[in-house]
Amino acid sequence: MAKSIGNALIVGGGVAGMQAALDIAAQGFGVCIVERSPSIGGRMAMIDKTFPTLDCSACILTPKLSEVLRHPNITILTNSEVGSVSGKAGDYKVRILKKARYVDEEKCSGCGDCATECPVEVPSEFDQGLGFRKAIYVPFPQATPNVYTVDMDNCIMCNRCVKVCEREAIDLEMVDEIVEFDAGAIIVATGAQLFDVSAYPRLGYSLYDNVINAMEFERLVNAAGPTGGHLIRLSDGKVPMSIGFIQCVGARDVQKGVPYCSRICCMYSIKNAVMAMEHNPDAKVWVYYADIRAFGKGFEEFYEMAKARFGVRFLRGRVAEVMQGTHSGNLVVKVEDTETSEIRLIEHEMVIVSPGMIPPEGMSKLARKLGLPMTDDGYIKIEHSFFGPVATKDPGVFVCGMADGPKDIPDSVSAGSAAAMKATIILAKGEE
Amino acid sequence: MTTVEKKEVQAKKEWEPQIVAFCCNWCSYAGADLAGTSRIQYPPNARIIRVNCTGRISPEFILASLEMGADGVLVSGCHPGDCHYSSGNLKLRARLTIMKMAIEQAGINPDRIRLQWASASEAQIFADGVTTIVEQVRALGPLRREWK
Amino acid sequence: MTQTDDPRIGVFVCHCGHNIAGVVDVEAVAKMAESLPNVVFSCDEMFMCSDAGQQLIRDKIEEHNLNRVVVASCSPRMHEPTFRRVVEEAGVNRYLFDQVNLREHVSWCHTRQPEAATEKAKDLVKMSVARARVLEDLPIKTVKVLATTLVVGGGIAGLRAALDIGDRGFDVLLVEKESELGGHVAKWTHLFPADESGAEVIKPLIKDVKAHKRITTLTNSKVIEFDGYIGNFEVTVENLKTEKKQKFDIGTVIVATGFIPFRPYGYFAYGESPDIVTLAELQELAPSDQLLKPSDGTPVKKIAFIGCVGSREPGVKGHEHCSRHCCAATAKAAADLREKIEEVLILYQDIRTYGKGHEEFYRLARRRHVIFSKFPRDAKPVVTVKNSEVHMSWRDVLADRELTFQPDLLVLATAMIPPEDIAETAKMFSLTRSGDGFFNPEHIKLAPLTTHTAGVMIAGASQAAKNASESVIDASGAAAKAVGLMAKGEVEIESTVSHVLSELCSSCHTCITVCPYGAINMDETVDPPVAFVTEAKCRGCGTCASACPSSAIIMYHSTDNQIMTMVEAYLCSPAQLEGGEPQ
Amino acid sequence: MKEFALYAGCTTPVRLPAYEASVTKVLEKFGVKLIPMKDVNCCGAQYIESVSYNAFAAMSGRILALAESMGRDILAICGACSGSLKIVKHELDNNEKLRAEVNSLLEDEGLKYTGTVEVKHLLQVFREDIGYDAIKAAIVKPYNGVRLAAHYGCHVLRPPDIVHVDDPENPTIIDRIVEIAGGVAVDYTGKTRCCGGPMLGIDEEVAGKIGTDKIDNIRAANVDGIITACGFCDIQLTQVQFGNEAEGKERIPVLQLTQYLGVALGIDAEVLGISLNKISPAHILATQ
Repeated sequence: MAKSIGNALIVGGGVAGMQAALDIAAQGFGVCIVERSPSIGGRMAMIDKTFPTLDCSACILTPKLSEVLRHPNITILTNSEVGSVSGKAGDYKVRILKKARYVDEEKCSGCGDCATECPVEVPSEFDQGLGFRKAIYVPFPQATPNVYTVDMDNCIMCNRCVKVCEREAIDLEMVDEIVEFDAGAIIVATGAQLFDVSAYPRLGYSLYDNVINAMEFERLVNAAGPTGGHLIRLSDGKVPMSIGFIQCVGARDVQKGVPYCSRICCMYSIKNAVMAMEHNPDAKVWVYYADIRAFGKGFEEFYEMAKARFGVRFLRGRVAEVMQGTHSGNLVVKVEDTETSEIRLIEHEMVIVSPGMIPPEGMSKLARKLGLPMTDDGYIKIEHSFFGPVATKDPGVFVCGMADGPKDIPDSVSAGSAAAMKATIILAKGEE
Repeated sequence: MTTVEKKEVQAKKEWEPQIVAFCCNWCSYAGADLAGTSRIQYPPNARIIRVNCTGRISPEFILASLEMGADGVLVSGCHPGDCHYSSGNLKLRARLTIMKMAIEQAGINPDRIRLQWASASEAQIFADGVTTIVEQVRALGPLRREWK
Repeated sequence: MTQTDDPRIGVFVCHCGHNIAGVVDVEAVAKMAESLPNVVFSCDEMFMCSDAGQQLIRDKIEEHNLNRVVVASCSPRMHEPTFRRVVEEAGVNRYLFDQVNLREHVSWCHTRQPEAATEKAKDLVKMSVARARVLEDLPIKTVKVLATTLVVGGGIAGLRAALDIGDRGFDVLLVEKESELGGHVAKWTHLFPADESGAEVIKPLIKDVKAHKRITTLTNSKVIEFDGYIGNFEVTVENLKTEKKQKFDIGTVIVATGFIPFRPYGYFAYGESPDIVTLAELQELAPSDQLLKPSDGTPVKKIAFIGCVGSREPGVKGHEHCSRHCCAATAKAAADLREKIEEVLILYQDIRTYGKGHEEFYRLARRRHVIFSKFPRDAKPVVTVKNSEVHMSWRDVLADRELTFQPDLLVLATAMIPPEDIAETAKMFSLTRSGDGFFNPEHIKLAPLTTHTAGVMIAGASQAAKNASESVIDASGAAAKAVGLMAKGEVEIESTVSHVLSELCSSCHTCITVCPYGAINMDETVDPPVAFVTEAKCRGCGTCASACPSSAIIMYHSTDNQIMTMVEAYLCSPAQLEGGEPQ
Repeated sequence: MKEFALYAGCTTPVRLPAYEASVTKVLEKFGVKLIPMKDVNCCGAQYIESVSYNAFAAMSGRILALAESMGRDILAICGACSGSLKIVKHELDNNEKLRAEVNSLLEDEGLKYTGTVEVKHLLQVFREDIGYDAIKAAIVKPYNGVRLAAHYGCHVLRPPDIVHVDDPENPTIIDRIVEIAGGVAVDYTGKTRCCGGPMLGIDEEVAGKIGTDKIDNIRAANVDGIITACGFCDIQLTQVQFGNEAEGKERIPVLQLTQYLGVALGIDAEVLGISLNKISPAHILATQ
């Protein structure tokens, strides 16, 4: 491997950021990934299966995770945020706030003795609050780096973990650090977050136990999830025999400030509908949609398969309301079937609301630090659709993945590689 | 019923066709993968052996499989013209045509051997092919009987 | 080949969460494996591919001094490289690893037959262990990567890829079969989501490419021969006009051969009236202030679009896919035209304005009173031409009414389909194609730009229907892949090649006739001459090994013995294997 | 002291005098003075609007112009009225052609709409001009545990980017005031659905169905009463409980927010016109 001759900073360790890192590192440049959470992997690590070929997400992502971890040119800073950025293309000075994780990354072997000992159980963010984790934890089994983190908000300072750790890796006195880093190019790969669907009270999310969002569904059907992969209702543990998926929630809605299409919801819901039938072939599964946007490679074919082979029912209509009966916990979806002009009331035992995507928390703050303009929708503004689809106003800063707008996995990966290409052109200039 | 007859009845009841399946890495093995990811269900009787190209499959492999007790052999490769190695599948097809004639002369029903083309995207064709050979062989009964 | 010590095999059975363990009794499989000959360790584990799983393998190799590893998990097409690397890190040659596919080939396709699935899983593990016993280590070979990329296709993707690679400091050979660079985009009057014309976008790219000192452009040219292997390809390019042929040595390839717009004969009376055109043809109409009827040159007052022409047709080979760009392109064209045309109608199935700014066009079109009418999936609109007038009738799903319209111009938004010569291109570069007819990427999600032919990348619409902006992103991404290989300067290659045992060779030349790569020649220096393999040219198909009448050819990692021992392990009971009689 | 021109509309003074009275009394407690508008007309909501938009705009425009001539902002207490006035104001402010047309019609009376007037619905006054803290501080006779269902009314809340009252999908003003006064705000199915009132003049059967459905959903939530802040909704939700459909079912009293709050502020129930309510809310008042 050639010696590192220039460095790139990548903000965000999701699949786009990881791809960008790998492609830059492959050319011999140094890469530093700054990731806010305790592990890289991003949203993709949370999802169960991926469309359109139903590969399990962990299965295809895990090798990438270890590839990134093991690459000699890549440094991963988790639990970290960009503090400040100065300089210009080819020569940025970046200050990174590395938050104390209270566990020495060099010493921790990820054995988990500490978590077994920890008496504090809190809802797991990774499991969307459906499962539990300890106050010292790794977010998910394949977490990378496989290093534990103390959640100080919930730590009761009992010191049991400190005592049990044979490697003496835990230090509850640890303080935040500032890491300085010189970068020739910067790639913003911060991803996006789910729209909070409780903004639509008429759809019953957060009001009724059996109305969940799509990411919660992902965790429910995931073998490593809180139910061990059993698709059951959270209210009573019953296996739902009738399931409804509601589309375009927090997407294509001018009123809610999300006028754009979130691009992935149609497909992930078709995939989720297929997975629901896979878990329970006798279930009746409905998808309520406005337009089915199966536009990517193999997507339309997958949509057809969901209809023809799995028998998923698709009803065109925006759901007016989700109501709950008093006793059974069952839900009634009120919707106009616009293809027959009928108002229908369809009973479900579980309803999954499919949220659109919105820019991640702190996006505007990061954009300010980097001096980047944003779109009206709150994403990083790209320079030009054709001349610079991964470029920004700053010639040394590039963008990929969902940071400039919703994208599915293949498009995020392509954009990650593209951003890497552009970054290395800058880095190579420094080399000359 | 004699004990032997009983045994035969018993054997018949429990008998399930044993199929050796040779698949090329590029088309059919990938097609079988896609059948899995697409959750297409097919009979569990076949055991896939991955080879780089169907052109790698020597007639001896098939004869030896039958000799060792396979009830049927499935060979699945890329469509003519789509071979990752240009033409290995065509060479296999030529060999197989002759070999089928030979085994028929030896008293073995050539329907025990199935050659199919299934591309990486043709999961259903792959799965249907497995179903077909299993049913074909099931109708013929265990190969050992034909030897008698 | 080095002789390896007595096999000490470790078997690792993966639960893959619920994916395998939910159907297959993985514990029973692991337990069974323990009893197999030469297996000194066997276990089952939640996720073998996780860091913990990988560490387990490394630990057990050390602890039990394993020299063969079998992992029973998912498809080797995904994870073989992962596990090969893991065993290698623990000092075991990568070719002494074997993977069993319990997920794609067992649990996922026999979900409702757990017992039979478990039996199958056991058989497959037995077979793999048997194979592992006879695996041999092979040397790890690296080859140099020449610092030149061949870019095939001078459309927007090819131009972008060429520029990026050139800007990064590597040489590019750009081959375009037309006389001009620019592809389809150059011809288009409307591009979305920006407001430029195609020419405005393409011209600067062409200018930069032509001026670039690292880019050699060959127009009117076609790659006619392609040979060699990753890092060291030999290509022959023919000038279609002069028929002059030139040979080039290159390191990496980007195939950006694009698409062609489907010409929908047989659909909606296309071809029966000059006033029925495709969206591509509309884009190429001579620019003028007023859109004129092609038939008589009068201004178009009523225009209609029909979407999904030749796209989204289940069961119609090559037309099942969504063509991705048409909805937004149609919405944009309709919104623009509505400024000057009284009635603009769009017939659609679903409006797929998914991308950045697309939904805005759709809303803009609606705001400008473009009429959108949804037709049923199973009853497409009927178009007839009577007295040179275009008549349309269809059922509007949302109003539940039969409607008719007589547009002055009917525009068919047709599918993106592969160019006619794609089969030839696929064959040349050993690429596979998916159901949509376009090239298959190495992995549809995580490796969308690389292919199964090492060193050959795909970009733009050669991979699938996509719009210009997406093609540009792909192009830069594919360029990164090519540069990654070239910057490193060398790459590891597979050692799975064939080898002639000269003492067994009967000089019959059969192998030479079957080898598709000309990798086998006769060594005339000995008498009688014997065959020998040029390893760099051998791609490991093994056709020669099965063709050799003298069994003189060994296909490394896929020897007769390595294959037959698997059959044996499946069909023969342990007693038989020990020499007993069949029961 | 804040002052508003009170636009009571045409239905409220005739059919719900108690509402107007209670609004005046309660706002007085908080130092908000209401000056009744003289010689006002109907706002033209829905019925005129559906026949002639310009006539509707002129009707609401005249009310706006009258308030401008009084130099006061408008307080509207009916959902339909506040909705019409706000929408027409929005149109007149953004559509010069319409504004010129309306002003030419108003010219005969010497009126002119200039755009200076603001329109508020009662709920806005509670939230913006008085504030929850002031309301809390003024409570002298809190309720104890009475379960109440809030009904906001469509035109009070929609369209949100024009009326600016509350989140139409998750409105909270009434609920908060209910709780401040010691009641329990109860959510129920279809909380933000229409009462059916505006349909009355078009299709009584449909209006009845919508209203009955609303009452059934409220009843399922097991409440003691319904609180509204719209005259039209009040009338509709009350009358659907007297039809044939409702026979044999226990009636749920409908109270105006100002009546409910007024009692907690120590205002005499009689002054608030509670005895005029068609369904007696006695058991609600008994919880104090």
